Amino acid sequence: MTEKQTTTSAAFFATLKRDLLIAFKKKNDIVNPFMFFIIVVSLFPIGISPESDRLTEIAAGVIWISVLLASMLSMDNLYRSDFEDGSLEQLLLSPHPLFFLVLAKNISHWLVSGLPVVLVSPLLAYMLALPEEAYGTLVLSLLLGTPIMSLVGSIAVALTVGLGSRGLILAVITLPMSVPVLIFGTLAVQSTLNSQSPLGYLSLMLVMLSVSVSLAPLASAAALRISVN
Amino acid sequence: MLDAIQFSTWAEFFDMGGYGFNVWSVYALFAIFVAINLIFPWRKKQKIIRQLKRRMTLDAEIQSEDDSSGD
Amino acid sequence: MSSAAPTTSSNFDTDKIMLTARELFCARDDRVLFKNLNFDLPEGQVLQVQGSNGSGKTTLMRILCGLNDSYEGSIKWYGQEIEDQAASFFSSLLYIGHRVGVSKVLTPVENLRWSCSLKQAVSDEQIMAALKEVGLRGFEESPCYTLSAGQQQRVSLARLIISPASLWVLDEPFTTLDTKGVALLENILQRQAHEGGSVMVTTHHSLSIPELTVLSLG
Amino acid sequence: MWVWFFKLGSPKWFYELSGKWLPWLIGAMVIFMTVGVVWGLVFLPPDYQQGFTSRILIVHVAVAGTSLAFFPLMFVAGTITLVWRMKLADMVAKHAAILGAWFSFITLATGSLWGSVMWGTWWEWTDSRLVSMLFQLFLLLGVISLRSALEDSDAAAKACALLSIVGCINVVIIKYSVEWWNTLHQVSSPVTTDASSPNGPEFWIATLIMIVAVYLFLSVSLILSTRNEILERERKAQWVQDLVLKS
Repeated sequence: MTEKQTTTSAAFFATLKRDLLIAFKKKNDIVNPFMFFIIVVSLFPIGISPESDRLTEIAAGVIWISVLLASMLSMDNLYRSDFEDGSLEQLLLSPHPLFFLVLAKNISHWLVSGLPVVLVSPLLAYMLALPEEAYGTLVLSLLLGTPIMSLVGSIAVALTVGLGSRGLILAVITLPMSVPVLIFGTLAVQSTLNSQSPLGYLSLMLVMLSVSVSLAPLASAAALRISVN
Repeated sequence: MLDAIQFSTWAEFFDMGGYGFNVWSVYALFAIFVAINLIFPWRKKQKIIRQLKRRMTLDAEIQSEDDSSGD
Repeated sequence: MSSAAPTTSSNFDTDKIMLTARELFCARDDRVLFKNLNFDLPEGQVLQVQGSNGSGKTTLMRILCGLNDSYEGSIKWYGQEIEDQAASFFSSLLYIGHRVGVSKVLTPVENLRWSCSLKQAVSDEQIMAALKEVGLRGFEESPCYTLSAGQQQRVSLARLIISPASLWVLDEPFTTLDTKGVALLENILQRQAHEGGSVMVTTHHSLSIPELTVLSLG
Repeated sequence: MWVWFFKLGSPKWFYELSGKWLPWLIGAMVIFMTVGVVWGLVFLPPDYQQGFTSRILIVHVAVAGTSLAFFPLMFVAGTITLVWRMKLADMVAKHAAILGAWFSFITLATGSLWGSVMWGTWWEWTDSRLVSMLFQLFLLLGVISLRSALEDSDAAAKACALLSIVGCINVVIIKYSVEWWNTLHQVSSPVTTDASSPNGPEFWIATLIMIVAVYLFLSVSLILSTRNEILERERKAQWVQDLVLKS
C-alpha cells in the first residue's frame, strides 16, 4: 500500500492540473473578471478626463486598483465550488502537506486570473496614455504583485468559504491588506516616469512575494481547516 | 497653584486662544467616547443578569410542571 | 444525554484494533451531542452508526477523520495518537461525506484521477475498471452535471474500489442509491471486511453483512 | 509555572479576580482622568508655536498611542486561542476588536480636529500616521464583520484569531509602506515634523498622565465587556446561576 502512495509533488501537480481543467471548462470564471478589469479601466477616462496628460498621471494607479478589484472578484471561486461539492474535504484529508496543495490551487488561480490581466496591461496602459518607457516596469510590477494578491486574498477566501451569503465581506477583509502591494506597484511605475530606477521597489515586491509564498499558504491551510470544521 | 491657571475670565477659557471649537470638540468627543464605552458594558451587564434571572424562573416553572405532570 | 455502551468486547489483540475511541464528548452550541462514547473498531469489521436525526452521526464521522476538532476524549489509531502518525493515518483513511467530493464540471474519470491521486498513484485502466464495476460504463467521459445524484454517488463509490485504504468512513452512502446500488455497496463493504479492512458507516438501512456491529447514538 | 496561565484561562477564575481588581482600576482611572483633563484644559500653558491647540494633542497622542496596542493584543489573544484553545482569550479578542475600532476612530477624529488648525485641512493624506490609522480601522472592521458573519462561536473564534494574526502582520507592513510612500510625496506637504511636536516638559508630563489614564480606561472597559461575555457564554454554569441568584 505504501509503495503505491503518491509523492507530494505528484499530488501537487494533480491538483494544479485539475484546477486548470475546471477553469477551462468553466470559462465564465476566467472571462468575467478579465472583462471586468478592462471595463473598469475604460470607465476612468470617461469619468475623469480624456486629456492624455491627466490620464498619464493616474494610469498606473487606475490599472493597479482595477487589477485589485478584478482579482478580488475572481477569488470568490477559489474554494467555494470545492467546498460545496465536498472536494475540499478530500483535499484536507490528503496525507500530503496541505501547504503544497493550497499553493497548487493558488498558482492555478493566478495562472487563469492574474496572468491574463498582466499580459493585457500594456494595451490598457497605451489607452491611458502611459509613456512607453514605463510599460516594462508596469508589467514587471504586476507580475510580482498579482501573485501576492492571490496568495493573501486566498486567506480571506478560505476564512469565508463556509458563509452562505458572504456579500462584500471578502472585499472588506482583503482590500485593506493590499495597500502595501498597491503602494510599491504604483511607486515603481512612478519612479520610471521620473526617470529613476524602479529596481528598489521591484526587489521589495520580490521580497514580499517570497514571504507570501512561504507564509500565506500556511495561513490559508489553517483557515480552510477552520472553515470546514 | 492658582497662578498656573492660564485664564482670567470664563470667556477666555471657552475661547482657548481662538481655537475654542477644536479644543472643546476634542474633549467633548473624548468624554462621549469614554462614557459610552463604560456605560454600555455596565448597562449590558444589568440586562444580561435580568435575562438570566427570567430564564431561570421560567426553567424552574417548567421543571415543577414536568414534575407534577409526571406523577 | 446520549451515551452508548461499548458495543464490541475487547477480546481482540490490541494491535488488531484499528481505531479506539474513549470518553468522546461533543457539544455544539450548548447542546450535548454525545458524551462518554466508547467504541473499538477492529480490523475486518463493519461498524454501523445509528441514531435519530441530529444525534451527531455526521459530527462523529467528521471527528474521526480529523475534519472536526471540537471534541474531548481520545481517539487512537493502532493504540497511538493520530497526530503522531498523521501520514500513515491519512493514507489509510478514505472518507465519503454527504457532499461526495465529485466536481460537477469534470467527468467521472477526471474526478477520480484527482481524488485518488491525492492518496496513491492510479492508472486510467484501474479507473475505467472501477467505473465499469459501479455501473457507469458509457458515462466515463460525460461531465458529472449530466449525471443523476445516484450516479454521482456511484462515482464516489468507485473510489472505494480503487482505494487500498484500510479504514473507510462513509456518511450516508446509501441515500441516493437504487436497489442495485445498495446491493453493490453492501457487496463492496463485505469485500473490504474480508480483506481485513474496516468500515464505519452511517445509514438507516438495515445492512445484511455478517461482520456488522451496531453503535447507537441518542 | 504554567499553572497560573491555565488558571487564567478559566472564565470563572478571571471573573472573580477581575471583580477584585475592578474597583481599584476604576478608582485609578478616575483620578488620572480627572488630573489629566483638568491639567490639559486649565493649567497647561500655550505652546509657543501651536498656542492652545497643544491641548488637543494631549488627548490625541494618548488615544493614538493606545490604539497601537490593539493589534498586538489581538495577535497574542489569537495565538492563545489557536494554540491553547483558551476561551477567555477569544472573549477578550472579540471586545478588543470593537474597542480598537472605537479607539482608531477617535484617533482619526481628534487628529483631524487638530489638523484643521495646524494644517488648515481636516484630512491630510501626507500624514502617514493618520493614513495607517485609517487602514488599521478598516482591518479592525474586517475582523468585526467576520465575527458577525460566522454564527458558530467556535469557528468564529478561530477564524477571527487567524485574521487578527494576519492583520497584525499586515498593519506593521502597511505602517512602514505608508511612511515610505509619504516621504516621496512630502514635497507639497503642510506636515512638518517640528510643527507637530510641541515643546516643554509640562506638555509631556500631561501627556504621560493622559496616556496612563487612557490605558486604565482601556483595561476597565475591556474587563467590563469581557465579564459580560463570560456571563453570556457560561450562562449554563452553576457558578453563574448562583451569582445571578445572589444579585
